[in-house]
Amino acid sequence: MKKLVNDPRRFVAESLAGFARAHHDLVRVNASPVYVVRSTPGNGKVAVLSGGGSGHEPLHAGYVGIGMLDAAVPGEIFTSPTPDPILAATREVDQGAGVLYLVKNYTGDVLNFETAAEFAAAEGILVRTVIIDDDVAVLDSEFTAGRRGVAGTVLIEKLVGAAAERGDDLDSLAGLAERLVASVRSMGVAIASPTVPHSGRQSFELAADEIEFGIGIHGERGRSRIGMARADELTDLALDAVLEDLPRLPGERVIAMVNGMGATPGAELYVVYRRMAERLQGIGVEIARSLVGSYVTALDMAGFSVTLLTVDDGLIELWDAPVLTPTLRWGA
Amino acid sequence: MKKLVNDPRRFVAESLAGFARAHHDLVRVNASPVYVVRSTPGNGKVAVLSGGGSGHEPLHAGYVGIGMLDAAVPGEIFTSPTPDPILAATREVDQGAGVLYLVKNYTGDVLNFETAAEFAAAEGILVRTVIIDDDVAVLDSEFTAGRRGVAGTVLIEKLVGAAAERGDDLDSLAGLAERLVASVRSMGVAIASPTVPHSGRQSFELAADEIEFGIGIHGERGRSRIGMARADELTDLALDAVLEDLPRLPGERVIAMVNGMGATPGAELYVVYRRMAERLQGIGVEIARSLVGSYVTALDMAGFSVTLLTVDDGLIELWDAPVLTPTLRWGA
Amino acid sequence: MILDSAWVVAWLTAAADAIAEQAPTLNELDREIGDGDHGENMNRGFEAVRAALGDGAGGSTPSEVLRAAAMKLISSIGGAAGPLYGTAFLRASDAVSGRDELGSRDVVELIDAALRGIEERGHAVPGDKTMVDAWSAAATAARAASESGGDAREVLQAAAGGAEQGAASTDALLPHKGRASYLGERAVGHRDPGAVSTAVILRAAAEAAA
Amino acid sequence: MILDSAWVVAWLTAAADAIAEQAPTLNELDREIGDGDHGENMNRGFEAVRAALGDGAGGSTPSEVLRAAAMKLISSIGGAAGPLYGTAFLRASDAVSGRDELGSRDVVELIDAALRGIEERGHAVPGDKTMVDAWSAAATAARAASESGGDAREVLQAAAGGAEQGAASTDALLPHKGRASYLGERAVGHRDPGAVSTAVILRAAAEAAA
Ligand SMILES: Nc1ncnc2c1ncn2[C@@H]1O[C@H](COP(=O)(O)OP(=O)(O)O)[C@@H](O)[C@H]1O
Ligand SMILES: Nc1ncnc2c1ncn2[C@@H]1O[C@H](COP(=O)(O)OP(=O)(O)O)[C@@H](O)[C@H]1O
Ligand SMILES: [Mg+2]
Ligand SMILES: [Mg+2]
Ligand SMILES: [Mg+2]
Ligand SMILES: [Mg+2]
Repeated sequence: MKKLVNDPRRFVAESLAGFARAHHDLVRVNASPVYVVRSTPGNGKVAVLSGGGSGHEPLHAGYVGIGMLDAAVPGEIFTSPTPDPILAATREVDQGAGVLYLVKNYTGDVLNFETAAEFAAAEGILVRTVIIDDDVAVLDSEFTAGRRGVAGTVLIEKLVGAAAERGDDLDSLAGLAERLVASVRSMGVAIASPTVPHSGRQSFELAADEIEFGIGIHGERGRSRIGMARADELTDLALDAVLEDLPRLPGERVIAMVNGMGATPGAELYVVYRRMAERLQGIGVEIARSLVGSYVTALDMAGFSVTLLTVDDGLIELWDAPVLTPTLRWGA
Repeated sequence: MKKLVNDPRRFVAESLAGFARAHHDLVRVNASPVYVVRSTPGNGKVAVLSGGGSGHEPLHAGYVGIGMLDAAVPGEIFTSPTPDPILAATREVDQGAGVLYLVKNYTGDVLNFETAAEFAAAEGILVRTVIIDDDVAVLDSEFTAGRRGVAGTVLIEKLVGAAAERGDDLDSLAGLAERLVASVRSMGVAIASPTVPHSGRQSFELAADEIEFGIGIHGERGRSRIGMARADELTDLALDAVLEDLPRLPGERVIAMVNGMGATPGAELYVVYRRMAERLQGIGVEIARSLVGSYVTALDMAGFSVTLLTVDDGLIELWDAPVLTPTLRWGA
Repeated sequence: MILDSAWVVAWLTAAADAIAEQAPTLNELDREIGDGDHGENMNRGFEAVRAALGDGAGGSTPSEVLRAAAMKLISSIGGAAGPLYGTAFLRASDAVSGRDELGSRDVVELIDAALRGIEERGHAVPGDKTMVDAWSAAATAARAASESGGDAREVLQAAAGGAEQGAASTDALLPHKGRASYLGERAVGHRDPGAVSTAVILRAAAEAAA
Repeated sequence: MILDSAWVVAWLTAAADAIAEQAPTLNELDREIGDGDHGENMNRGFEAVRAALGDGAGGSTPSEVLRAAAMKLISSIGGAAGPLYGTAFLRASDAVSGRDELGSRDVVELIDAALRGIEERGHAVPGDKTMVDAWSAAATAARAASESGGDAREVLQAAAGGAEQGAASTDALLPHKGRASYLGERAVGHRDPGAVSTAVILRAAAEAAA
């Protein structure tokens, strides 16, 4: 598939440069080392920092701003950032109250953020790290690297960011993030492969009637390759996998998300959301809030993921709290 | 390309059903005849109504809400709605102050809205219609159907919607819309064809090294087929076409938009925006406000368009005015 | 068969059958120089007409049936073709109002009225590469057949033949109206889908009378 | 050639050349069971090392050059391989600190230390289908060569051969660490990219000593 790029090796830098120009009112992009911080530092609050490989836009830079992330550290395409930019961003956003790292569970991200955290601690900066692993496609066993962090990350960044804006301290924010990780699940489907700019090759080849079920957000192949099916069937497959795994009670409330993988138009995502909403209504689960759109992508992969996060009044309050970022905006 | 659909003939209806469920706080979707209205009617204000074929989501339904559209009337995929739903929506949103139709310049839209306007007038409803034709790819001559209405439509809907919310009367809103039409220009490029659901066929075939330059938003072939080029070159081609045609003075301010065609990831759009911003800076045109994202699409077409709208303080004030719709939200 | 209201019903039913069969071809022609939906649109419209006729809508005179069909077409086709065909059938209805049976001159007037209606709504003239090319060729052929003493059935045959020639003539034309006009030269060599659907509809009229 | 700091520089330079040449292969292996960037990542890392050495960074002892390289790798590779190779070279640096020239036993300790560093950072064990399989096979072969009286150059040859066998052995393995573990059975039959890059790097070490 063709791309709007110049030099593939400059893709991340050039895209960020455009992002910086378009959103200079909300964010500042540091060119070297590369990281993104909100233009108006929250005073005295705990800083919330996330990051990871690029190619998942608007994650994470699009969520930097008031009420969400204080900093995002983007790596190369699908490659965790190195410790240096993480450390530099940590120094810039720390206001003495400490920094919370929200890290998606990939070996590269875990190891690089771990290293950065060690350096930061050595400099006397309080750092807590919470690992996000919401992807039910992966078996959570000692025989895997564990579950991946995928679309649920956005929900956690929004809720934790709101609590930080409210003034919660580092330990309670880490505790909140851990509770959220325990109550969010996602499952994804790819109907077309992404193409990594530097290779120009598709990450996997799919026949016209094939899809990858249980994919991550890096063009990894999925849990299995199955036949293309109607939107409702694909939705059911993904939703059932999430429901099976999500600890929940009937009559409970969720934030429901249908996420597009990058090349899937919004109109198709609403077809998926329609089915999911009907299904949830059928089993007595109330959708308290919803998010439908391409929020955590894999370059130009086509497909979707569904995410459910169980919530209570307190979490809904945090969800409705003002957020002012390039991607999510309400109440502000 | 594969799609998330069930029965292609139910695609529009099912997508709208999902949209309605996701945004019931902001909009109400009438199932038959099909139209979308804001859930909280503006009291006594002039109603702003738009519509056209589906397949351009989030246009127009995504812009229904406070400070933008009072109603959107979606037709079948790439097919203007018939007069009935337009008339029904007109009746529902009219509050005595009249209804302004914002119509993209396509024969089908023009004729069907014209017919609806005649019926509405016969019922004593004040209706004014303004035709939007911002696409510079088409020669504006008596030997064509005239220029198409494309991405600039969103900017006009936002600004006119804000003026209507402010309480402007029907004639001044029509006058504002006409001034805006005169000061907005767009140009688009397709790097991959869309696929119309009911045919399942690509609208045009492109070789790996070919693109369509000067496309509309219905999978029509463009002004010419040219070789694939770097993002900066494609941006220059589109931007130059816009600049050549836009009546403007050096040192003036614009709202600059980079629009995605449906299957193009945001990260690529920022690469285009970066180039456009540098070019405009170079010729002393100030970007007062910007919009980068997939706002006016052509199903799953890949590509982009650039739009410039010249603005003054008054228009910037309207741009910054509160808007609360499923797609655009700020200040509210 | 005499050209009474039953003939109009037979015509519209035959047209619905033919359009359903030709829909993929019409989509394909429209895909080449438009947006690929003309067959879809026409099929939706004529199926709506078929359903209405089935529900006994229509009426006792050709004019009433034509008016009922026009209303259905306007409310179900959409796009450019909807208002254009709707206006065509409305004007055709007016042209033959009051008559229970149509003679050859009535058929000529029916087609003339439809043509004028489309020209007024769409501001297209013959040569613009639109359905007008098919309608105007049909009108000319119909008038000639009638003036040379042809009966109503022969006039309809002539109209159908004229429409088919008019449609074929659009291949060479540069488009000046509708979506095709966006393509300019790139549209030359392609046949206008609306002109083809017009030929399909008028051929159905002739066959319904045979 | 004696194994002094000049040898380490020659090794890292040869490794940078070999990685640059093998980058597409490494990307391709990673595309099959990972995310397709391993060659890209390693190439970025070793080009950074090459540049640093060019700027006269490094130092007068093998340990100092290895430490400088480790820092560059950590700050430029990213992903999983960055911290792992970074740790490997840091530990290797510690293992030979203070020495100006390395003998066969030093080489064995250097490789052992690198292996232990990777195992501690990544919690992988031999058989998990990771670079650990290449490093551990290299360490075993190096120790055997040294114990049977091989000189430093022979030990490096043995290590390189062992790493290559270790990499090949990953084909049959079920992955338990890294991205490949997401695929489970689907990854069997594919070679682990990190194990291959390890073999490339150790082969460069042997050639630089030849
Ligand atoms: N201004 C016009 N006058 C007459 N016929 C027109 C005009 N514009 C379009 N048409 C006819 O309409 C046809 C296209 O119809 P259709 O595809 O259903 O609508 P749309 O172009 O809105 O998709 C064209 O092939 C042409 O024959
Ligand atoms: N836990 C681990 N222990 C040892 N090696 C690992 C571990 N996880 C991954 N690796 C190695 O890293 C390689 C992948 O590196 P690379 O592709 O650069 O990073 P990423 O997986 O982040 O894209 C794998 O082939 C494997 O050899
Ligand atoms: Mg990677
Ligand atoms: Mg159409
Ligand atoms: Mg059409
Ligand atoms: Mg990799």
